[in-house]
Amino acid sequence: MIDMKVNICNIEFKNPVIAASGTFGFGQEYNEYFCLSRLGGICTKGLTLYEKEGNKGIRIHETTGGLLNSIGLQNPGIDKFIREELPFLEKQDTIIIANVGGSSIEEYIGAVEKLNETSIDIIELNISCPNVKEGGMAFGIKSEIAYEVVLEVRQVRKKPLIVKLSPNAENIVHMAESCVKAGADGLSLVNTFSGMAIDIYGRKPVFDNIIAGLSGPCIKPIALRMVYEVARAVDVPIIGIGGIVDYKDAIEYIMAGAWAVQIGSGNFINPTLSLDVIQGMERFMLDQGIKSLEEIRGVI
Amino acid sequence: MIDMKVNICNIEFKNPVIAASGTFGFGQEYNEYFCLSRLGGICTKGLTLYEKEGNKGIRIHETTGGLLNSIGLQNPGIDKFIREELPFLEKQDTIIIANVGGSSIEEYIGAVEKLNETSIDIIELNISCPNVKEGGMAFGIKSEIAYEVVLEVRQVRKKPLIVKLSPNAENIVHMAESCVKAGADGLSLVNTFSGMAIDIYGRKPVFDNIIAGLSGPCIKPIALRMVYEVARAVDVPIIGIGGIVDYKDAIEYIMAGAWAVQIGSGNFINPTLSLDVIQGMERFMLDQGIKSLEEIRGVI
Amino acid sequence: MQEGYRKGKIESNIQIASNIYELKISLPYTCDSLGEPGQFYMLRGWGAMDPFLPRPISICDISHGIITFLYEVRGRGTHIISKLGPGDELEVLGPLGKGFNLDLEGSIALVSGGIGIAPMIYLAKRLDAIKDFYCGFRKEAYYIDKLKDHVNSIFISTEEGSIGHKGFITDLLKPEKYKGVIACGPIPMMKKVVEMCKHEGVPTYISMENRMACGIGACLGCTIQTSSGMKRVCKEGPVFSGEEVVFSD
Amino acid sequence: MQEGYRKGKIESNIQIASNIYELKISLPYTCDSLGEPGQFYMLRGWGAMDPFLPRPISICDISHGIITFLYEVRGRGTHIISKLGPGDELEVLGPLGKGFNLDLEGSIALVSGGIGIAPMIYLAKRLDAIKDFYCGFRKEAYYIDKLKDHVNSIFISTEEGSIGHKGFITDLLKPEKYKGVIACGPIPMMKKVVEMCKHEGVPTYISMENRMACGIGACLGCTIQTSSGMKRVCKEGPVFSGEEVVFSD
Ligand SMILES: Cc1cc2nc3c(=O)[nH]c(=O)nc-3n(C[C@H](O)[C@H](O)[C@H](O)COP(=O)(O)OP(=O)(O)OC[C@H]3O[C@@H](n4cnc5c(N)ncnc54)[C@H](O)[C@@H]3O)c2cc1C
Ligand SMILES: Cc1cc2nc3c(=O)[nH]c(=O)nc-3n(C[C@H](O)[C@H](O)[C@H](O)COP(=O)(O)OP(=O)(O)OC[C@H]3O[C@@H](n4cnc5c(N)ncnc54)[C@H](O)[C@@H]3O)c2cc1C
Ligand SMILES: Cc1cc2nc3c(=O)[nH]c(=O)nc-3n(C[C@H](O)[C@H](O)[C@H](O)COP(=O)(O)O)c2cc1C
Ligand SMILES: Cc1cc2nc3c(=O)[nH]c(=O)nc-3n(C[C@H](O)[C@H](O)[C@H](O)COP(=O)(O)O)c2cc1C
Ligand code: FES
Ligand code: FES
Repeated sequence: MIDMKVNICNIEFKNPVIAASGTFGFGQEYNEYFCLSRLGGICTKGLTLYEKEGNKGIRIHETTGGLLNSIGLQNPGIDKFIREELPFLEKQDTIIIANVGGSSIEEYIGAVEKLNETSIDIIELNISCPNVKEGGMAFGIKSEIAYEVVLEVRQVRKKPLIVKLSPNAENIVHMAESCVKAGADGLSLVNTFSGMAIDIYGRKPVFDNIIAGLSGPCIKPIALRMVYEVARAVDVPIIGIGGIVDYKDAIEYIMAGAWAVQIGSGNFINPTLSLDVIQGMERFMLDQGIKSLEEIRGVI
Repeated sequence: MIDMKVNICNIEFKNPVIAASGTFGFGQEYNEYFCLSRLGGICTKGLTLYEKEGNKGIRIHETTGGLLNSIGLQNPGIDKFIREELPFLEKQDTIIIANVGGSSIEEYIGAVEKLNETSIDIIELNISCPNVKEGGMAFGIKSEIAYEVVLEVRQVRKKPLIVKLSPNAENIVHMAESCVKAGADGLSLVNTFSGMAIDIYGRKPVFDNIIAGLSGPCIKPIALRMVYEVARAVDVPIIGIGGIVDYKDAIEYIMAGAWAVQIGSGNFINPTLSLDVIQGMERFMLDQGIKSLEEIRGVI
Repeated sequence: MQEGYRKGKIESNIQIASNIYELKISLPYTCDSLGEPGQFYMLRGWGAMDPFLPRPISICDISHGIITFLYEVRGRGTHIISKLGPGDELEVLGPLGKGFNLDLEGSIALVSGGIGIAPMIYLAKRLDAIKDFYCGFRKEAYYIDKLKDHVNSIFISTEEGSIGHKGFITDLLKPEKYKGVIACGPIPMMKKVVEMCKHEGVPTYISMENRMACGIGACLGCTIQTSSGMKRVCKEGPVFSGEEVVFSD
Repeated sequence: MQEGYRKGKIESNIQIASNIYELKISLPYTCDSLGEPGQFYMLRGWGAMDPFLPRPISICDISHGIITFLYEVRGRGTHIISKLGPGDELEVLGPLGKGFNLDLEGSIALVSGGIGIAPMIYLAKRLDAIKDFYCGFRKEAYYIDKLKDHVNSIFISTEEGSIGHKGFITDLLKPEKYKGVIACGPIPMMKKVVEMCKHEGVPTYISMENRMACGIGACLGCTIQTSSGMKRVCKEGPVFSGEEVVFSD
């Protein structure tokens, strides 16, 4: 009766709850806790063309209502992903989204070309990782640079292309508009906020990189505002991300205009949180007599 | 022995802890709880040239680790402030900073001209209130517009001028640089982040204005990063603001490069929080053998 | 000089109806008054930053240095408080706000809806006038026996008719019988009371609620519209004259 | 399929030394193992979002379906847990990680520093080899009696000399006497143990700590450098071969 389905870029998700990149590995670890096929979709850990060791030093620092992370895109590289992780993901009855990071246009293109030949359903272009020193950051900040990247990737990609926006963008609405103009089929937002913490006894930054990425419920009010603004400005599907820890948060994002949502840090406080969110959304819709997500999408 | 004094724009503060605008009224309410002369300084509630009733509807909404507010600059106007509130403030042995809001350059200038003739020590120009519909917001977002405002205000002001930056600025470092170039004697940051919340049962935004301002410990990692970046870019004194709830937070801001700090939402969870912060900082400096704030300012 | 947050020691915290708890705390001794009828305290039953804000709760009773609160578990804050037990500590700030006018004379009606009964106990004890007590509930009635000795007659209603009149408490109220009416409860109830009384020229005093941050008058977060401008529930209120409050729809 | 967070019922939670608590919990019955020596649980003793992350704590002992944890109050998370009492609930996820190798034979030294004693109890019980136990403390020694029946000899040191050798526990350790050394404690101690043992060609097994978010291997927040690349403390560890860990300075 309740229709939780949502169609994004001609791909049907059985429900709007997706595991966010970098918080869900390649699914294997969570598969020990629940059947992954119950999810709407899974975003892989951020992939780069070549393997990356990630950052040294402290990688996680708790803050009020969230955490700073500085993982630094540690990942096995696209080839190893395709060889070792994708076969497992393919077997799950859920939408697989490959999150692609990079620090140059060539790197993005190289990665996307390899993913073109696989079974993944969607590419999510991460133009915004704050934790990689060599670059990548600027892509997510200046609309003109993002435009260039998306335009070029768009030309080689054979899969639907979702661009993941950074909340550090100078102007999130212009950023969204530029990405759509350059050919993004959808947008997901937000990635982590640039933040920092200081070890006052050591008189030094907690993180070797100084700046790290903030996520969790602490950022929700800002992320929700950005989703609301972007959803009103562009016509492509929007995936809302940021601080979701229960079904009420997810419904807020849908009402702000999101087609689907991603759950990131929430997985850390409860590996089965996504299921609770799916069930909670269903119950809410039932109680409120809402038959499909479309009815409430952007309703405010 | 421990020297907590700090000199900002040739004004000596007995310690670096200042009550943040809008969270401390005009001091009277807190005077029932402690002797205001113990504070480094007090920023008044945001003042506009003419009286303002503020916003209708819900004005406060709790979020994880903070709150959204949409007060809308309710204030008695400059004249009434001078008549009814300033005499009390003058009697306190602490630095008085008049926080000035507005939605046009003329309004700012009118207000500043009136304050010129009073005993207030410093003017803090709020170019960033997100809760006033008619404008004011853009000033805090685009560096070029901020430059204009500061340049004009700077020409009429006879008091030291601190410009209070919005974290919603497109580029916080450019914003800081523009304000300094235009003649700001110091900078304070950050004001509240634009955020929102949705009443999922009512299917409408919680606030009549839709967007409200986020403050509290939830924002600290982002605000701290901004203070750090700005302190490295400009040569004027910086006042750090955002999510301070204990002395450790305050020390982090000093180590990031702030000369002083302001305490906002923290006052709501404990009206004597500022005193705890002052004492805690003193104890920390004693324990760590730090003789003056200068020793640790920007040390990281 | 008032003290800031003080550590209250919980003497008891018991459920007296579904979702309704009675909490008793004692505070370190001071010479200051623990509060007057209609005043409230801000409660923080957690050391952490989530929930962030304290919660306002009215004084239900004060006797022998023990403050009683009566509260309904609505959300996270009250839920956490409901889990505390004897010996646990609770941070409290107060007494705060402007309470009821205790100088009223003649025959007075006290009208409460649901948990609005909370401030009525202490008020009934301290108000010398002749009092009738009207209390409306949704399902269950509670705490009425605490008032028995202090009022003239008691009128009860429940929306489901489980006890007393089936319907609203305003169905029972006859304003013309009184020299003044004091009400605390949901906004629609108080609005109705004020309308009925205005019609009969009877003055009303109502205890308003609003979301609060500071509780001491500094943040302007709790203001309501009145005929003489915005007023702070935590400072000029929570008790207002019914005539001055502008009810929004 | 493993269960996610489960509600553990607190059986007891008592202070056994300054800042050190022993916590016993029972879990709803399942057929799955409650854990092996060296494995850990993630604990969340709060329903709220501050603190945000769960805290990793090693299995100290398991018997008759009751899990014992031994923990030091360091910051906010452990402080909150220390305030819980019998009957309270605690959310736990586990058992997690890869524990100690129980196949070791011959004479084995168990070396702990401070709260690093926690996993040694269950290990001593379950490891069949001949064991000597070396435990270092700063001031107070605690929990040693729990090990008495399960080990051959016990060597104690305190930095202040209040009991046992005055100095570090590594002053007492003679690696050449053993077929293997298992250590848990502060990084400098473990580093020293590994160096001493390398020198004598004795294999070491050490239980590493790191800040954790997910605890299940998904976030890559807890990785440490090893001779064969970054490894996750929560998944490939917490027990590593001492030789493979690259200690940073
Ligand atoms: C002056 C005054 C006296 C009060 N006296 C009593 C009393 O004696 N007994 C009693 O049960 N309740 C009383 N209330 C209402 C009580 O404060 C709220 O029910 C409580 O704050 C809800 O908190 P929560 O965490 O359980 O709910 P949540 O829904 O989690 O609260 C979320 C946020 O909304 C605010 N909020 C939600 N509803 C209200 C409300 N109605 N009033 C104020 N803030 C609200 C909370 O403070 C918090 O910031 C009084 C309110 C005021 C203003
Ligand atoms: C596998 C493993 C097993 C452990 N077993 C035990 C045990 O049996 N007994 C015991 O007392 N302690 C144990 N610890 C250490 C314990 O997890 C930390 O002391 C605890 O997390 C500190 O939390 P806090 O809230 O009290 O401190 P806070 O300082 O408030 O913690 C702040 C943040 O830092 C993290 N953190 C701080 N120190 C550590 C640390 N040393 N290790 C991991 N995270 C840290 C916390 O998780 C939190 O995210 C273990 C750690 C690990 C990784
Ligand atoms: C530990 C960690 C690692 C992350 N790694 C990635 C990544 O590789 N690629 C990416 O696009 N986003 C990454 N993110 C961002 C999340 O996908 C998500 O956008 C962000 O955390 C905000 O959502 P949340 O508040 O629900 O966590 C990471 C987040 C965390 C906490
Ligand atoms: C209720 C409220 C009202 C505020 N009013 C003003 C104001 O009038 N002028 C201003 O410059 N900042 C105002 N602020 C912003 C604070 O001064 C401060 O910059 C912000 O809250 C961040 O600090 P915090 O996290 O310590 O609260 C207000 C903040 C709050 C919470
Ligand atoms: S709650 Fe702050 S003014 Fe009333
Ligand atoms: S804590 Fe997440 S990988 Fe170990």
